[in-house]
Amino acid sequence: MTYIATIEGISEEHRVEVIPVGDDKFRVIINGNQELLLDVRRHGCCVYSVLKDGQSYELDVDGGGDGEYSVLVGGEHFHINIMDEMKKKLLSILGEAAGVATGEVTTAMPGMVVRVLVQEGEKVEKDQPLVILEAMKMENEFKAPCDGVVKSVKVKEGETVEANAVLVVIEPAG
Amino acid sequence: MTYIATIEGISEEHRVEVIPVGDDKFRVIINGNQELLLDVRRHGCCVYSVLKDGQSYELDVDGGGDGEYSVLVGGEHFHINIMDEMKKKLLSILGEAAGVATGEVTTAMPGMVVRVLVQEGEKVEKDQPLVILEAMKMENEFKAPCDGVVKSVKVKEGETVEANAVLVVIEPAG
Amino acid sequence: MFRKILVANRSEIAVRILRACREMGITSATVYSDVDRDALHVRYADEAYYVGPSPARESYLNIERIIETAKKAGCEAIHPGYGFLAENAEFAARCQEEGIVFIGPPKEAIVAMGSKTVARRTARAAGAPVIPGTLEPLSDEEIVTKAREIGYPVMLKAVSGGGGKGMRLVENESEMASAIRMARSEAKSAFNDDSLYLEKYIENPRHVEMQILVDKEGRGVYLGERECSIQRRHQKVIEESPSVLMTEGLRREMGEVALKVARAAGYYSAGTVEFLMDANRRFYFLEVNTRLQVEHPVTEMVTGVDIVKEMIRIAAGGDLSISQDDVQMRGHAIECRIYAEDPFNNFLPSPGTIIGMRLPDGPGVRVDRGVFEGAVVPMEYDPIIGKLIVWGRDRVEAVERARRALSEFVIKGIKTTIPFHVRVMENPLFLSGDFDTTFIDTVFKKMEGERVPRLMDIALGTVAVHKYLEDVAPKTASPVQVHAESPWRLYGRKLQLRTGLW
Amino acid sequence: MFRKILVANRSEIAVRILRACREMGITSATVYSDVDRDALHVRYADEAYYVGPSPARESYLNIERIIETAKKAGCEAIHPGYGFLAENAEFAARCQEEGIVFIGPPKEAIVAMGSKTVARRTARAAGAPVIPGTLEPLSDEEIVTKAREIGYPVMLKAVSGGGGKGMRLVENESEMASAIRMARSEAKSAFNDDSLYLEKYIENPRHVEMQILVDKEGRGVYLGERECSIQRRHQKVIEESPSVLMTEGLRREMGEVALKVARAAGYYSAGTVEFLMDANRRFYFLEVNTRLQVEHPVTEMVTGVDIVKEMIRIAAGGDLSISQDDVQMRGHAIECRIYAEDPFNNFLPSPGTIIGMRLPDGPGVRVDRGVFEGAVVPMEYDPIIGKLIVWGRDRVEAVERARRALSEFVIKGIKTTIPFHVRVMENPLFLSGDFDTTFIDTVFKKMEGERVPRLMDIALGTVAVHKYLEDVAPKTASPVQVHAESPWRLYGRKLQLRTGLW
Repeated sequence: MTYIATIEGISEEHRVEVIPVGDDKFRVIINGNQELLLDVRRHGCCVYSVLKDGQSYELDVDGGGDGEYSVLVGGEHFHINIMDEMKKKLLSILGEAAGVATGEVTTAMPGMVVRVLVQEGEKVEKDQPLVILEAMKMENEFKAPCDGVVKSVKVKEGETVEANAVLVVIEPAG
Repeated sequence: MTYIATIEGISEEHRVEVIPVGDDKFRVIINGNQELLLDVRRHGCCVYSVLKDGQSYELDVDGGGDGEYSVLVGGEHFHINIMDEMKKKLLSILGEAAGVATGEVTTAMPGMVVRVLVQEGEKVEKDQPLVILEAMKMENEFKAPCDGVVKSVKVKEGETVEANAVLVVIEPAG
Repeated sequence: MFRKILVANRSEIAVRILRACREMGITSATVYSDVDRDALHVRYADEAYYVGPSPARESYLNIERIIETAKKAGCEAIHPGYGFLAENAEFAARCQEEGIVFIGPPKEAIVAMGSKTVARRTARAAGAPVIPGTLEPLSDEEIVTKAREIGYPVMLKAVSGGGGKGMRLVENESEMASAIRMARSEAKSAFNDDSLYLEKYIENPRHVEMQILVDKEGRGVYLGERECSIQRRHQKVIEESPSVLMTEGLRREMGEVALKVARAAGYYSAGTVEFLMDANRRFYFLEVNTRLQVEHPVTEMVTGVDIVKEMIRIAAGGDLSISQDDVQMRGHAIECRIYAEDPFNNFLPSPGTIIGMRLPDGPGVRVDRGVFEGAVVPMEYDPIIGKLIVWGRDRVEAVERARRALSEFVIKGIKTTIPFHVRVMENPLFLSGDFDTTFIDTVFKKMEGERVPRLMDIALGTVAVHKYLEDVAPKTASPVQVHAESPWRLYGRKLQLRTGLW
Repeated sequence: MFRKILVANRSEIAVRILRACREMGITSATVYSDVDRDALHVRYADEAYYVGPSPARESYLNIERIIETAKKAGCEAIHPGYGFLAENAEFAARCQEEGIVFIGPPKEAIVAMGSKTVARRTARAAGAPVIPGTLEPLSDEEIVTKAREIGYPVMLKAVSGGGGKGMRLVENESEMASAIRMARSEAKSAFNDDSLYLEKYIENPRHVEMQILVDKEGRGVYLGERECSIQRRHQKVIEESPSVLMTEGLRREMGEVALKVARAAGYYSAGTVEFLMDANRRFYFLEVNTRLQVEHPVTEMVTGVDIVKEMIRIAAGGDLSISQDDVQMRGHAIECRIYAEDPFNNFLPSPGTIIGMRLPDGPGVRVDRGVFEGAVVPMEYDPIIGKLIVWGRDRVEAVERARRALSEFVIKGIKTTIPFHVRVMENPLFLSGDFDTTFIDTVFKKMEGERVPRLMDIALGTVAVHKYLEDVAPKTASPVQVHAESPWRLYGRKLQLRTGLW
C-alpha cells in the first residue's frame, strides 16, 4: 500500500510505501529512495512496538477520521495525514478551489461565552475586544483581527461553544 | 430481567430481579424480599461505579462465557454464575444426569510435563507420584488419589498442557 | 479522631484527601455535580452525594447544600481541599455554627489572610518585609494615580485573590484600563469580590514559599521551602523543594518569619507563606495561602511528613506529631502539574475525553491524579488533572527521574502539559537554576518551534497506522473512509471480522 | 561511565534496570525470546535483540548468544538482573574474556558464594555464626546418615541454590527419599547442578538479610536490613525494612559481619548477606546472594540510595558515592510481591493474558512491573509480574499505605497474590510483628475459608453484569449465550450497534 503522509504544520509531502513481508514485518520505502525493514506489533489496544535492526520504538496511534491520525512517538504528538494515492489525485483536482474565509474570529478552545462586547453592524477597530470566553476558569478575550464592521455575531452570552467554532465575522474595512 | 445468581464455592442460589427505572438507575429485588435502588454507571471499559443511598461501590465485571462472570468488588474476586429463569429450568431438567468421573487426575495449572512416572496398566498405591508438571519454574508432583491401576496416561514428557487437563486416569482398586 | 469526613472537592485533590482518609481508617464521603457523576473521586469515596448542577456556584460552591449534605451523611468534619470553598471564611463560619469541624485554619485567620491587604498589614506588623504597594483596595482612578507614584511596571492584584486569578502585570499606563477590566471580571467570577490593589513589580522575581504546620495549641514547624517560579498566567506549573537559591540560614530566617506571621494571625492547620525573592536573595512577603497547596507533595517527599494527615490530626485537636528538630529535608523533589491545556497554543484549555492513559511508576515517582482512561475532563472546572512528583538524592537525579517518568507518561484524547515539562527538564537555564517567573514567556515560547519530526518518525508513524488499519479496521475500507471515535470500537470490529462470531 | 549497557533479563527487573539506564543517560539494549517479543522490556529498551526460543536455556541462559549480542550491539557492560545468568560464574568469566564489564561481583566471589558450602566455610572463617550442618555436598546415603546425626527436622539445600529452588524441609526420615529426589530434580533444572547439603532446621526462624554495597577499592557500606520472613515454598512474598526485631546495636553487628564476609570473598558490587534469626535474636549466616535482590526497593525507599545505579557506577570503576555515616534509614518500607499465582490454591502458577489492569499511585507508593494491560504472562518463566512497595513514617503508616494501595490495585484475567497481601496486612500477628517463615502454612491457610460474599455483593455483582450486558453485549442475546474473550470486543460490538455505522 502506498500512502502520502504529511505532518501537521509542515507542508512537505512524503510518499511512503508499506509492503508486508510476513511475520509482522514490513518493508517501508520512503520517497522512493530510503528503505527500512520494520518489525511491528500491537500491544494491548493501540500501542505499537516497532523494531528496526534492534532499535526499539514505542508508538501510539489514534484517530482515523478523514485519514487524520494522531501519532505519539518519543513523547511528541504529531498529526499525520495519510491518504492513498487515488484519494490524493481526487483531492488535487478538487483542491485549491475553496478559498479561506477572511474576518472569521474562531476559538481554538471550547468554552462558555461570558460576554459579547459587539453587535451586528457595529464598527470595530483592530484589537478591539469582541467576545470573552471562559473554560476551566480561564477567561479568554477575542479581539478584532483588523478594522472593519461586524458582519455577524454567531454566539450569545451563556452559550457553550465547541473548539473551532466561529464567534464573530468581521467584514474588513477598505 | 430476573437472574439466578450463585457464587463460586457456595451452593446457595439467589434470585435477583433487575428492573431499569431510567437514568442509569435500577430497582434490584433479592430473593423476593430485599429491595435496593442502585445508580449504576460504566467508567471506561468495564469498571462500574454503583451508588446506593450515597454508598459508593467500585466493581469490575469480566467474562460471560456460559453465564459465568468474574466480578471484583472490594478487592475480592468472585465468580457469579448468572442465568435467566428459562435457562435455569432447562438445566434442572438436564442436570444431575452427568456423573463425576472418578480416578481422573487433573491439573489446576497449565504447565509442561517434566516427567511421567507410570505406564498404562501399572498398579499404583495411593499417594504414589504419577506425573511431574512444571510451570513458572515450579515443579508440581501429581499423586495417585487412591490405590488402583493406571487406566490411561493422557500426557507425554515435554508436552504442554492447559489448566484443567486430565493427566492420568486411575481405575480404583476393589 | 473523626469517624467520618466529607471531602468537599473534586479531581486529584479530592482523591488525595480520600486516600489519606482510607489510610487513617476514616470513613470518607464526597460530593459531586451533574457533570461529575463519573469522576474518579465519586468512585473512590466510601460515600458520594449529589449537590447540584455543573457550574461550581450551583454545586461545589453551594455552601448550604454542602453543609446539609455533611449533616445528613453524619460527617464530623469537612476537608475543603484547595480552590472552591477552601479559603471561604463564610463557609468556615457556617461549619462552626453547625458543629462541623472545618479542616483548615480558624475563620478569623482566613478573613485576615484572605484579604491580601490585611495580610500585608499583619505581615508588616509581624516584622516581615513586604513589597512596596498599597495596603487598601483601590478604585480605578486611585489605581492609575498610585501606579504612577510607585512607578511602572506594577502588579494589579485581587484583594481576595489566589491562584493567579484577577492578577495582571501592567507595563505602562496605556495597558491599565483593559487590565483593570479583565482583573476585576476574573476576580468577580472567581471570588465574588472585584476589589483590587497594587504592588511594585519585582524584576526577575522568584517565587519561594514556606510550608508551615501549626496545631491548635500554637506549636508550629516549618517544613522547608518550595520554589514555584515556573508559572503561566501567574499560576504555578512546576515546583521544587529545596530551592536552588536557599541556604540553611536563609531557610531558618524565612521559616521563622512565616511562623511569626501565622502566630500574628492566630493561625493553625497547614498553611503556606509565599514570598518573592529578587536576584540578591532579598525576600518580600507576598501572601498567605490558608489551605492545602496543590504543590504540597514536593514537601511531603523531602520531609516524609504527610501534610494532609497532619491537617486532619490538627483539626481533630491532636498535637503536632513533630518538632522542628524532627524536620529533616532529604534529597530533592520536583512537581510537574499536568494540566488539560495545549502548551504549544498559549496553554489554552483542552477539555475532552481521555481515550488512553499510561502512568509512570518505578523508583522515586509519585502520581496524584483525578482522571482515568475513559474519563471526561469537563470544561467547567480547573484544568489540573494530575501531578507528577519525582524525588532524587539531589536535584540532578530528580531532573533525570522527571525526564524518565515523563517519557513513560501518556495521555491521549486531550492536550496536556506533558510535552512542556519534557522541554523544561532539558532546558539549560532550568538545569542551572537560572530562571524566574518570566521563564515561560521568555524562554519556553522560543522553544515552541523546535518540533521538527524526523523522516524516521514519518516511517514509524505510517507503518503503525498501516498496522492499526490492518488490525482494527475493516480490511475493505480505504484508510480515509474510516471514521474512528474510539480505538476500542475499531478493535472490537477487527476481532469480530477475525473470529467471525458476529 | 558506560555509553551502552545490555540488560540480559526480562519482566520487572529488566524494566527496573532499563529505567536506571534511561535516568543515567546510558543507551540500553535488551534481549528477548520467542514468547517475549511483546514483553514490556522489549518496548522499554532503546534496543532489543532476539536470542532464541522460549525455554530459558535456549535464550536467556544461552551464554554465547548473549555475549555475541552484546558485542554486536556494542555494549560495554551487561547487567544480568536476578535469576538467569546473575549468579553464573561462567558467564561472568566469559564477559571478562570478551572485554565486557559484568555488572556484579568478580567471578571468584560468585564461585565462592555460589557454592553454599564454600560460602559457609568462608563465613565461618570470617567469624560469622553459621547454622549447624555439613560443609560439603553429600550423596543420598550421606544425607540420610548426617540427618540422623544432626537430628530432624533438617533443611535439604542445593549447593548452587537460590530463590528457594531445590530446598526442602524434611521432618522425618520417611520423607527423605522423596525430598531428595524432588530437590535434586529442581536443582538440576534450575542450576544444572543437583548436589545437595544439609542444615539443622531452626525452629520459628525469621529471615533477616543485610544489603551491602562494596566498590572495587574495597570501600563498603551496609544499607540496613530487610526482614523477609513471609515466604511460600521458601520464596519471599513480603519483605520490609527495618525489621521489627532489629536494634541499632544488632544492626551494626550484623552489618559489620556482612561486610567482613564480603571482604573475605573479595566481593564488590551490590550484594546481600542472608541470616536466619531465632526467637532469641541469635543470628546465623545463611548465604550470600551475589546479585541484585528482588526486594532491593524497600532498602531504596528507606535509605534513598538507588542500588541499581550504584551497581552500575561501581562496575564502571567509580567510587562508592556514600560513606556509612551517609546511610540514614528513614521510616519504614514494605514490599508485596505480585505473583501470577492463586493464593487460595497453594499459590499454583496462573499464567495467561492480563485483560485489565489498574495500578495504585499517590503518596508513598512505588510500583515496579513487567506487564501491561493486554500483556501475556508466559508459563516459561518466574511468576513475578510486579511489586508494590510502600513507604510510611513508621511501620503502622506503611501497613496503612499498603492496604490503601492494594485496594486500588486491580489485575484481571489471571490470578495474583493481591488478595493474599490484603489479608496479611490485616492479620493481627503480622501487625504485631509476631511471625516467622512458617506464617503462610500455619496462619494464612486458616484464613482461606474467610471469603464469604455478602448479599450486597450479589446484588452489586448482578446489577453490574446486567449493565455490562446492556452496554457491551448484543441486546438480543440471552446472557448465557455471550461468549466473551475480551471486554474490548464486547464494547466494540455495542458501540457498533448503537451507532449503526457498520
